[in-house]
Amino acid sequence: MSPEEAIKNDLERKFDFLNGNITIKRARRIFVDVPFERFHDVLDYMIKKMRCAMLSGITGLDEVENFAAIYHMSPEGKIMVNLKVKISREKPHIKSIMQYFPIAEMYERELEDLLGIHVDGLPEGRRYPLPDGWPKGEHPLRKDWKGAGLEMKLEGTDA
Amino acid sequence: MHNTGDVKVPIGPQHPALKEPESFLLTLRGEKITAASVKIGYNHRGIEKACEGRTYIQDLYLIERICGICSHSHSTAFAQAVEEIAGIEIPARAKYIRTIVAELERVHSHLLWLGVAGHEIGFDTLLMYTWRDREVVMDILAQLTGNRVNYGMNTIGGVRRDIKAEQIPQVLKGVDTLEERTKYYIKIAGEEPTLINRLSKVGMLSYEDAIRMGAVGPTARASGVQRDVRKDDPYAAYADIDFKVITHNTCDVYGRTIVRVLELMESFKIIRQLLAKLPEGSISVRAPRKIPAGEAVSRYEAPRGEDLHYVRANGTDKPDRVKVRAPTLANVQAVALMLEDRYLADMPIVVAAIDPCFSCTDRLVSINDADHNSKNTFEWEKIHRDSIEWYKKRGIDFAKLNKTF
Amino acid sequence: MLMPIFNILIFPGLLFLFFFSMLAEYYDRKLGARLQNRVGPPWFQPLADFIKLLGKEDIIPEEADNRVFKLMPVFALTSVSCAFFYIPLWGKNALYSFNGDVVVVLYLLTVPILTYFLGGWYSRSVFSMIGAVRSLTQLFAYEVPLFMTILAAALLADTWSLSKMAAFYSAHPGYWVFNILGFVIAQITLLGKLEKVPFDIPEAETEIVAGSFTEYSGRLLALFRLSINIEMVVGTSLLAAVFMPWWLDAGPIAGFIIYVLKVAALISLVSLLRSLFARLRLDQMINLCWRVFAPLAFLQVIINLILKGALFK
Amino acid sequence: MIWPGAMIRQLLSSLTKKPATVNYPADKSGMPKGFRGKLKFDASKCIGCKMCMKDCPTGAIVIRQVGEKKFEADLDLGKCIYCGQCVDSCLKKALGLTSEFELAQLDPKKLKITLTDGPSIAGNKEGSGE
Repeated sequence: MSPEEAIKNDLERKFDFLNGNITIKRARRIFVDVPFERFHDVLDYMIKKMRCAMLSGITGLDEVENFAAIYHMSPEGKIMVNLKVKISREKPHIKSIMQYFPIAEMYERELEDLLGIHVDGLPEGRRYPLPDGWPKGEHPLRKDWKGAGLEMKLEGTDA
Repeated sequence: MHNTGDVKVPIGPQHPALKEPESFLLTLRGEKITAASVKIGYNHRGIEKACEGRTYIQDLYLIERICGICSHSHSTAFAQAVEEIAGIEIPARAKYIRTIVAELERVHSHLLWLGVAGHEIGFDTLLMYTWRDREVVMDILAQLTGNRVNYGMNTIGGVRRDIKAEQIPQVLKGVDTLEERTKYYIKIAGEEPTLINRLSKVGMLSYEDAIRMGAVGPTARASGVQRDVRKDDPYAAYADIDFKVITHNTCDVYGRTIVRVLELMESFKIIRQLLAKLPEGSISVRAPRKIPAGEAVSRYEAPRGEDLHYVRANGTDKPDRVKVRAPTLANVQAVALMLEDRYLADMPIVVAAIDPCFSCTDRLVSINDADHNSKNTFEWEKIHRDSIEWYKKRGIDFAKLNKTF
Repeated sequence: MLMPIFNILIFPGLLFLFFFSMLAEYYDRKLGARLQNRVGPPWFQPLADFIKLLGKEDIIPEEADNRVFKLMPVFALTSVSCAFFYIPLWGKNALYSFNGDVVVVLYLLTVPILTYFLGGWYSRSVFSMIGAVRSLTQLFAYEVPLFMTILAAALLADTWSLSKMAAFYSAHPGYWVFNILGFVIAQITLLGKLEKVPFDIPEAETEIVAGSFTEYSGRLLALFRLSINIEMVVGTSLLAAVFMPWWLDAGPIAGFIIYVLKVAALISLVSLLRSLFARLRLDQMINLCWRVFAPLAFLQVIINLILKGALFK
Repeated sequence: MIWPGAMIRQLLSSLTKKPATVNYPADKSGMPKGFRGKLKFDASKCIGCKMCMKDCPTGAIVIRQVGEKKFEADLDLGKCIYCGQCVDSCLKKALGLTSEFELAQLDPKKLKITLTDGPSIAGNKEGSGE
């Protein structure tokens, strides 16, 4: 059994709702669809039991009917496990994972800024990566964002 | 403001120590830094959003321009992701050529870093010599790819230029010269006490912190973390090549210097092996313009560390989402940690030691291309005219001056 | 009556000093460039820089103390130029001399550093103030060994006048050998006075932009830069007078050439040393000066005291 | 004990060597063969398929029909990033690369050029110093 399959079986045994939601796309690439409610349970298990000590990034997605976030994580740097969580479009929010990975701060700020997904538990701080004077409610990576009227809103700010 | 009290020193967005805009706010007590905070995001150019509106071919060149120094890294990572989605297996020769350019790029990047590090600690002589020697690898790259930066070597499905048989001896000759010079710099790094004193025990990042803060590349490897995508997740031709992952256990800036110079030696070894084994065959396969729906994560060991690209295709000729996580974003958060309780004088070299590339890091959104000719933009001609007028009022007439030359 | 005015204003006074210091800067920069395998600036570059700065606008920060800010460059320039008149250049006699002029020259060479401090401090910008404090901190470190080495040479000659020292050392050829240790220390600590690598901590570009001079521009900066150049000439002339008392009887023209050669040799050493090292950190610099150079300079003093006892019973 | 000044021999030997600096613009021997410089256009080969326009990352090139099977290419040198993708995309090899690289202009209007058959008509020969 390859190490990828071992990870898959391990996750499926522990969380039965993951059955059929784990795909091994190729060697060293595992994609996992995690339900929003159980995301932190899976994450917790992966970090504590599977020693996923490395977070390579968080990708925010706009899938039109909903948002999604993909957490690119890796045990010992070799196999990359991509945890995908769907986030509702009505009230987009997700819990911060900063208690596990301090490095997630910047990635989560990107989620907030570019897609407008509110990250619960993210400490107060400077925004990233948009400029300070960027108007509220403008989230460039949303598919329906066209930047209309942005110039008017930017006037008088230092952005 | 008294010398005994706390002084807040803004380093950046514009500061001689910084080659790109970023901002550090340091709280000083005397010469000691008691607190440091980092602000980045000044180089946000909207590349991720822009990628969604362009075809894969166009994106390749846009992605290449995320960074001037690790341009090949980004374009290779992107091309790999797209090829994976489309299910294209690129020819072996193309893989080798990609790897050769990648390693040459690492050589040029590390030599550039060594010079910058010298400059940051006031050792301009080192800067001048390393950058002089860096010209050798720049010339090789220009010869192989047709440009000194932004090589434009990759295309979806392979590479765009072949390495001709008559070019190989020239490359090998350049590599020999560079190897000899690198050996000299390794010797200097071990012998020059002013250099060693400025670098060792500076910017400490322990093994545990390196793991916890998610450091990548030479920054992590200098803290003893065995992490190198080339070995962990081999791409291109790295699986066929014999090389070592260089680590060091001093956890300081000196360690990062040693890791980089020793990695140069590994790179020379890799280039020689690749050129010796270069397989025959075509250099690219035809790639469809429309990429079938799917997603892929591509990892690449850029000179600065792990570069992560996520590409999602939706069946059209334009990607649905492109996400780039440049290595500096992973490392920059450790900088504040490294700076605390150090001297102000260590700030430039500590920041430089992660080899930051903030253009890579920030990318993204600006105002759409359609708004390009807005009234707020300064017309170049107007600025030019204004400046001439300004000088004329003060009795200097450029029109007359030019005639005398 | 006319002769002293000519001496002060034209030769070997201000005008000569102006051009000579420009030449010195050119030589330093050119040699530095050649050591780094570069081409370096053309001969008129320092002069062109000076004229360019004169043509630029003087910007004085709103918060700065206007009067101090404007006065300090003038003070710096006057004090270094004054010091020049007390140093024997060619021949055994300086333009002016009296018993105790060693102390005056050393004092006059310290004044510019104080002006950097005051100018920087009253600029009221963070970088200037850090640079100012660094200037002063560093001053206390290198000044002691530098003073001790020169005073050691004076002790052996048993005089406090530079001109009489020159006379003594030419009367006793070969005695300069005793001062070699002092010369080495003086040459290195002179780099601190000139704020050059490895002791350019007060104006470390990558850390604090330009230190004390961050807020200076235009004419005021031109004056500061001129006084730094003149300080280089005066400092090397002082070292040449104290530690290289050779061929002082050569006559005016040959003497002048010998003087220029001596200064050129010393500036070459400055260029070489500043290309060889990385910049030290302030704490390392202070440690080096107090733990290494000060004891060695003290050793020189003791050696000269013993010699004096042994040779002139 | 290690002595400071490890690079001294290298430095002193540089004094006798020629400086590494290239005396540009007097010495222009820099560009290798295959350098990606300004585009050249062979109008007789162009069939007006506009693949180059489609693939150009910056929209720098525009192909115009000027007559029966005759085409001209408008090139904006300010937009062109010299990637050479249009040359790869061109089915009939009507586009090519030259090693011309001194294309800066004081007047941005001069950056917009038209490529027709025959010698290049770049504005960089005249009026580079306004």
